[in-house]
Amino acid sequence: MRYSGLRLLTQAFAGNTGWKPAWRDTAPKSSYDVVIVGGGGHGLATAYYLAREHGITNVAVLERGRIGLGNTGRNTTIIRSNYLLPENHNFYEWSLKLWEGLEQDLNYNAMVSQRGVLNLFHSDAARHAAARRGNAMRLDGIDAELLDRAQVAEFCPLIDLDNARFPVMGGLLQRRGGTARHDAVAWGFARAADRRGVDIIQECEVQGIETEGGRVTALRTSRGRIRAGRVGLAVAGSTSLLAGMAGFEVPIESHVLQAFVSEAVKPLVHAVITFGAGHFYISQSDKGGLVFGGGLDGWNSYAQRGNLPAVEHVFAAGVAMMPALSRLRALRSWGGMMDMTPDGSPIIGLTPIQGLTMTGGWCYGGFKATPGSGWCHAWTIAKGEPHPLNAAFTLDRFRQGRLLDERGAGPFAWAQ
Amino acid sequence: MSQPFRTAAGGHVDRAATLEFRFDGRALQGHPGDTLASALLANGVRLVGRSFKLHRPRGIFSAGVEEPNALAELRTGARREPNTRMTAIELHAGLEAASQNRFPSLRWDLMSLVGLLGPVLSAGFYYKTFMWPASFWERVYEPRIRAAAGLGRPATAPDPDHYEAMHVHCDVLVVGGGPAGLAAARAAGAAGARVMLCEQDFLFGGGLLLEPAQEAWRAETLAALATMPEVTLLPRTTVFGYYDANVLGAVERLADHLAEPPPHTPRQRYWTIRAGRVVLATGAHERLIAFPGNDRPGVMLAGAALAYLRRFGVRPGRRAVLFANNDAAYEAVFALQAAGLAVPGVVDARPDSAGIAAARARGIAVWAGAEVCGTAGGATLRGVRVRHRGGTGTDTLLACDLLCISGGINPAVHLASQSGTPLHWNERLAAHVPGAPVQAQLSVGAAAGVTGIAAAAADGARAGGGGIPLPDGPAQDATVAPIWEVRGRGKAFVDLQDDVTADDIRLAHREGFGHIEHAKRYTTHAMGTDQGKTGGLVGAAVLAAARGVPVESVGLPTFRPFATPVTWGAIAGHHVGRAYAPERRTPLHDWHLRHAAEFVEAGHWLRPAYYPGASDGDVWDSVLREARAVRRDVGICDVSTLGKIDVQGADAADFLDRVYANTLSTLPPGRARYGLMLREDGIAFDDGTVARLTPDRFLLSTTTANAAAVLAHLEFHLQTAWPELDVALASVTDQWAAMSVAGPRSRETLAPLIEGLDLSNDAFPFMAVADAVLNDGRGEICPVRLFRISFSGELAYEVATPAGHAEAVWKAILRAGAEFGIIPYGTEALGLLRIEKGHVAGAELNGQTTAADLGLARLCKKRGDYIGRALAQRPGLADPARPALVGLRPLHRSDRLRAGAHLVLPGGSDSLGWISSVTRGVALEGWIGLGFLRGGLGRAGTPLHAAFPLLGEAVEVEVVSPHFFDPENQRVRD
Amino acid sequence: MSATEPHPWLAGALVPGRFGAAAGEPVRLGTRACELVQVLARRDGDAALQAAIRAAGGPDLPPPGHAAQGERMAALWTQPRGWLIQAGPDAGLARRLADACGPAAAVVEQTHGRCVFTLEGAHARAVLARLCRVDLHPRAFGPGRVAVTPLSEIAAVIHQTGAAPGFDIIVASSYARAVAGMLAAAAAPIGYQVGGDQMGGDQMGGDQMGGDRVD
Amino acid sequence: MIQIACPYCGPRDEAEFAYRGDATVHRPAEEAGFHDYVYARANPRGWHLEWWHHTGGCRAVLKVLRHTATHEVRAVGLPADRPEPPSA
Ligand SMILES: Cc1cc2nc3c(=O)[nH]c(=O)nc-3n(C[C@H](O)[C@H](O)[C@H](O)COP(=O)(O)OP(=O)(O)OC[C@H]3O[C@@H](n4cnc5c(N)ncnc54)[C@H](O)[C@@H]3O)c2cc1C
Ligand SMILES: NC(=O)c1ccc[n+]([C@@H]2O[C@H](COP(=O)([O-])OP(=O)(O)OC[C@H]3O[C@@H](n4cnc5c(N)ncnc54)[C@H](O)[C@@H]3O)[C@@H](O)[C@H]2O)c1
Ligand SMILES: Cc1cc2nc3c(=O)[nH]c(=O)nc-3n(C[C@H](O)[C@H](O)[C@H](O)COP(=O)(O)O)c2cc1C
Ligand SMILES: [Zn+2]
Repeated sequence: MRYSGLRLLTQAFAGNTGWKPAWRDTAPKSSYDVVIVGGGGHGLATAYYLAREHGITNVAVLERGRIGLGNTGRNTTIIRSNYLLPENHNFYEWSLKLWEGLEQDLNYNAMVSQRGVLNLFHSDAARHAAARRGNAMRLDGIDAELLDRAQVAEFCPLIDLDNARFPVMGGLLQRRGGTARHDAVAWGFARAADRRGVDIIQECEVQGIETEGGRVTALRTSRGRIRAGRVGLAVAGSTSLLAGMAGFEVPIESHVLQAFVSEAVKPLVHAVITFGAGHFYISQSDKGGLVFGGGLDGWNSYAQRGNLPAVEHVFAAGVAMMPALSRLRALRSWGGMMDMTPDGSPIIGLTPIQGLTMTGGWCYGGFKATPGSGWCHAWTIAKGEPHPLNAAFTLDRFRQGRLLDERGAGPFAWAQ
Repeated sequence: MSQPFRTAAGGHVDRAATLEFRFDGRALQGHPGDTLASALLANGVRLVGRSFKLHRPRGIFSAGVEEPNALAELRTGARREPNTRMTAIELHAGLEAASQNRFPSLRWDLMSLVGLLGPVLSAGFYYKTFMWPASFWERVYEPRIRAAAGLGRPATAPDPDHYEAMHVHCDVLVVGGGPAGLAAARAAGAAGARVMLCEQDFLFGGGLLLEPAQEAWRAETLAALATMPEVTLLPRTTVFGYYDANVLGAVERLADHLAEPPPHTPRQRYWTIRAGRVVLATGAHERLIAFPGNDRPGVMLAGAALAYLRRFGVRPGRRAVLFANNDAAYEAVFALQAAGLAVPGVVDARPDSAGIAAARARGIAVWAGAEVCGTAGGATLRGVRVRHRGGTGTDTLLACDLLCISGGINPAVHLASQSGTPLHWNERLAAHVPGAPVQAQLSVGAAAGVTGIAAAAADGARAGGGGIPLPDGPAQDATVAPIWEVRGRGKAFVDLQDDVTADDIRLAHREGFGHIEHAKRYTTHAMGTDQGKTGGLVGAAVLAAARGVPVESVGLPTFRPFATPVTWGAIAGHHVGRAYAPERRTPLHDWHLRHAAEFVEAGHWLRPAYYPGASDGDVWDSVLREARAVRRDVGICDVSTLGKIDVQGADAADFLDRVYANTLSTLPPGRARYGLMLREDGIAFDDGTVARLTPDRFLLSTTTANAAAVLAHLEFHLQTAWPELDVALASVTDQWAAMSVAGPRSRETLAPLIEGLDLSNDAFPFMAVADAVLNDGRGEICPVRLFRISFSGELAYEVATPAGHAEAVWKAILRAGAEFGIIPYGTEALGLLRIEKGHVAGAELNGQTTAADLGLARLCKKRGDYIGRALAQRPGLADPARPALVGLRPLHRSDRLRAGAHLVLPGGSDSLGWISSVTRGVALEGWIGLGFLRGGLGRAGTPLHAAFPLLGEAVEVEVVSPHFFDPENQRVRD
Repeated sequence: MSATEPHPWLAGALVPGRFGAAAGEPVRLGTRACELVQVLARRDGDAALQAAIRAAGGPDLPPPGHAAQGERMAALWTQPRGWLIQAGPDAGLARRLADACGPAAAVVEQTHGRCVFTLEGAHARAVLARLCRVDLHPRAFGPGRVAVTPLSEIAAVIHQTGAAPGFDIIVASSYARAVAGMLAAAAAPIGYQVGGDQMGGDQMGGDQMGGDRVD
Repeated sequence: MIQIACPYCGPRDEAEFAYRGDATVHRPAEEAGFHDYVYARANPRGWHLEWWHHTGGCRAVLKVLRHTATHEVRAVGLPADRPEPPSA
């Protein structure tokens, strides 16, 4: 059923009783050409692009709970491609390009809102790093602007330029960056994949991965054994567990990251703003809630909740950046399981097991990668080798020393 | 008449005092003890707000924090606060409140026209539209949606108030000061425990405040608690979150009941409570019933109506009807009747009950087995439509201006659930109650489904250890015959705040969003400021019916902090403004201040960046002047911020060989050496000097920013990897002030001051270290430690002295150097000098570069293990094609270099590297820079561009040695 | 601190007078001039270190979480096999201990590296509760007890010196100014007195925070 | 908020500590082991043996047995201690 303004009207007059499920809730078949594990944005996007780009439609997405309730449903929705290293910004730029046409492509309004992402800096050193990044982007044809103080003030008057401790020196702005409605991304991909024949199987937990002669053959799930020609993992914070089932190790730690939303208020923050003197970022949802977050709690966790010290840091940084936030009220907090890699960049590609591919290691930033990751992962599955866009994101780059460390933080951020 | 709905007597308001306040500009009066809501009702104000999406008229629905409708903007200007719940705002004199989400006025809200689009604005409609043309989303649709959404208007100016934090430990934390909580606190207190009792309301009592007969017990209990020294009573304190290890967060409102906080009083206080045991006595929330028009002002929870009457002395209407499915709710209508309200009828979903009989006995007409299927009126209620359940018969209009509803109660299990306690379905209440706790915690009273004041108090007392006087009173029967929804024409709301109707829930289910978490996100059910406290379960029940499963199998969305919304500033506390991060100052800070230094922050430290001179036109004038003085004569720089670690022990030398990439064990006592540390992954970590004071004692210096990380790194390895080593580590960063005296005249400057040490080149050569005494000639004899080390490339000494002597030493050196023109220089000139010299610093040691990248490979030990050695040999890091350190100069000397530029072939856009640091030179003309370049110095002679597309610039540059100045390193040795 | 003026970091920071809330009994906030030496037992040096301390007029080295007062110096436990030795000003402590300990211990002068604040009065605990995460309640803490724990986020050693109660708060010198501000801000809602008994009224001096002055 | 009972200092908030990750790996003697030492870290959903450095207190590096889903701390020891995960 295609969505359109006309259909909305006719349905309204029919009491909205004619709408059909956005995707079929199917039971698993005994065998598929490709099985994707993980019904988050990445898994659903992989399935969608497998069908759309490669004509592979005998595909199942297995989700242990309900789709989109993992990190896809609990992130701060920032999309951007303002990365320093070419491997990263070229990949994320491709993802951003896919975002730009996504809604028409999916026939689903994921509310992609290119309202701009502004990263503030507060020191010469940080300005130089921002310039290095912005120039790298511009050389590769990606939009970036360096704002001075006056331009920052104009772009977002709420920012306290003269923060008594860390005055703002300027910011790096990517106007094409912004936000997207997180849940709608999962739902839109699910619906579009379903329309191309993909089976979306919920409440189906993968509990074992069977291999034969180093090749993946089947999955043991809470809903029975499912044979699979190829298997793609897209399970974010659970990547270590799934890799363990297949018998290989991934250099990933699962950490908790909290996020927050304030009570809804009239439009106040019109772009995505990040603080440079503390870990803090904020935007405002279309509903009016300020969606914000900061750094990791700093220890391994599989619980989707965090603790007060991280909460305190986030709130203090928020008031430091925008003193007017002080009287607003925080409504809700939650946590997500971050798949942290030692260099902060993802892993998309082959694994030591033949026929088994993965996309993971998203750290803080995999939501924006959703279309790009799905697209590259689908390519890798279909062709049996990575696309040039994800060729650098290998699992063995740590053994090779070909690190993609954007921030220079070194293995595992907590070690700093 | 003022306050026409106020009763003559009774309740917890002080009628003797009058408080003036304003609502939407209208002057009104209330009394101490009122909430804004009770005062508005006393004045007959019933329309108080507009709903979120459809802008429907809304009235006061509850009498507590669960309020979905009655939200106001409170105060004005920088203190304006949107979305405050009128039902929880303590009235104060001069209070200013305004309704929100309406234009131009509450009664005539143009936005209510969107209501006409009602059927189109079904749940999730926006996912299906607004996609054409693509560019219209940001430009047209989204701005309109955003402007229409959001409730109140936030302040945009900095908050004038301040906040503070408090840490506390207790044996027993009691949350909630109703009968259960008061009894628990008293019993635990009587047993001698350290008790905290937090009550979000400004009065203790909870349900007791509605029971005049229990007032004596309440007063006596409070008096007893007040005498217990280990019991802390915290009214106006909301426990907002239950975290791991029995740690809870709470916010106390110290001044929200005042127009503004008195001097020195924080507005709110954020408590971190570490509790041995937690007693959750958080009571229960009455829930709504979904029926068409259930949002019309005048529809109110039955318990709320009772609260307005009994606690606040306000008649919430003139003609009241009750619609309920349980007996407990009847108390409200009986009390209203007794207070003189007409009660034209009671509508009960059940065919029969004790309550129904009691009502009939009071002469009230009862529609048993009936339901309310609609409401009449405009912006306020004029009547309700009643019909028999299941029947097809016509409905009857009952005229009334107040409809009390009660769908039963939901125990307030928010905190219990956050603590990990599973929830179980209780058939009698048709609600979730806490199961077996996971942490040291217990729910009591209504929060555990134990209703009735006597029973709740007894339950609380048991949890506290018992042995206290208890109230007695009638048992309360809260058994419900579930009725969740009455279907009919019109909108039946399950979430009043977010305008979610029962139809929306069904639509979600129809479209495949039938899981509770999907339905929540698809419809925004229970996602408003009230988080669905009154309607959340009702929505779940509607969903269950649509799915054809029992309610309990649908579950509830996850309970999360914050139990009720929490002020942002309260959590930020004192960490605002200057105190956002603590400042570190050197002992010379005040001297720098007096000499007009401009400061720069580095790892919490404030360091002088430069000292603007009277005749300096801009920064560069100062920086070049300072640097020139060093190259030509002598300058002095405060380098106290460098990290300093004292390393002692028989194995100290061995240890340092393991943690530095270069060899230090061969360093003789009395000498210093440059040291480079790697991370275990082979990337450069930090650098500094290592001085050997005695065979088993070393002094390390670290960069300012990394001092703490280096110490932790050393401790970690010492304790976990090599515990057998005899090494003791102590940070002496603060003990020693340090100043760099640099320039060709530095020896002449220092020599006359130094006693006990011959500074001649032979006696005290480059890289020598020695202790001495500095005599300032004015009676100050200061111990000093001299290091002949240089960052500037000039003859230089680092003079360290115990920090208390810093200013005396500094001044003595300035006096002694005056004849040579000595001046202080800051970090800017320091940077200039080190770049000319080709020394790497933070911009080069950025966590991405290896020793080889930095041109320091030759330093690294060829033999033996050290941190980072193994992994630095990985092919990717050992790759000779990696960008390597080079010097850069603009071909046209007047061109400017910028850090952050990329190096490209002329006309190209492939980055071959980047510029990390730049400066204008003093030994060299024009700008110079350090950078990393693929091919490194091999590209010397190849023309390159430094591209800075952010500014549209590309500067022709030449590649040169990074050691621009004195590459033979002669000057430092002279 | 000997030789020059005490705590150059604090010049002008704590001005005598009474500040903050005017009602009720204020806490008293000040600094203590003393010598401080960090001693860390080296391999097999424990007994020799103990003997050296005792010989120098020090106490039996206290166990974790405790301080002990000797004839001429106090010892505060601060880390495994590590203590801060505290004596009056101008005692020449570091040299004496280094000589006495020899290779038994690393002896590190910290007189200039630390600043000692004093906080006294009935409400001293309430002030500390605003900054300190550990339990200082009399049932859990008391005279002679030491907690090594951050004050807000600044590393500190908190030593209860008296039952009144009174506390010594030892922090790195470079943070002294920041800590003075934190203590003042924490004490402002209660009211605090700096220096003797003279009343400074409600005006603010120096750059104490938490008074009227918005910093 | 995770509470870690430091054997020296007593129970303290997580905020006083610096987390240092997996405590089951040991710095190898052989070059070949370094990749695994740095990168192959246990990441279980369950009991996790991990380093917490008491940087805000006594500066001891502690070995802590903690559950990564419940955050319960079962044992705290010194580097030489070998706490065993509960069998359940
Ligand atoms: C608080 C927070 C804020 C963030 N902010 C941003 C941001 O602003 N911008 C940004 O770009 N990124 C952000 N991220 C990161 C981003 O959310 C994630 O990287 C991204 O959503 C990962 O998507 P995914 O599809 O891989 O994972 P998920 O959405 O987590 O999907 C993985 C799915 O796998 C399923 N699964 C796991 N194990 C099994 C199994 N055994 N069998 C079957 N199914 C299984 C899970 O149930 C889950 O649904 C944030 C993350 C968090 C937690
Ligand atoms: N007649 C009524 O409408 C009515 C209303 C409430 C209670 N009661 C009676 O009281 C009995 C229950 O007594 P009880 O003590 O269990 O409940 P209670 O409702 O009397 O008391 C609970 C108290 O906890 C407070 N509270 C809830 N969450 C809090 C939080 N997060 N932080 C701080 N405070 C919080 C509430 O403000 C309330 O005062 C009920 O069974 C009923 O008989 C009657
Ligand atoms: C971008 C974004 C906006 C959100 N806005 C709201 C909101 O307005 N109201 C609300 O109750 N929750 C909001 N949430 C939080 C969700 O209710 C939920 O807590 C979160 O998705 C995590 O799921 P969980 O709490 O069910 O584990 C928002 C979440 C995200 C990611
Ligand atoms: Zn400790």
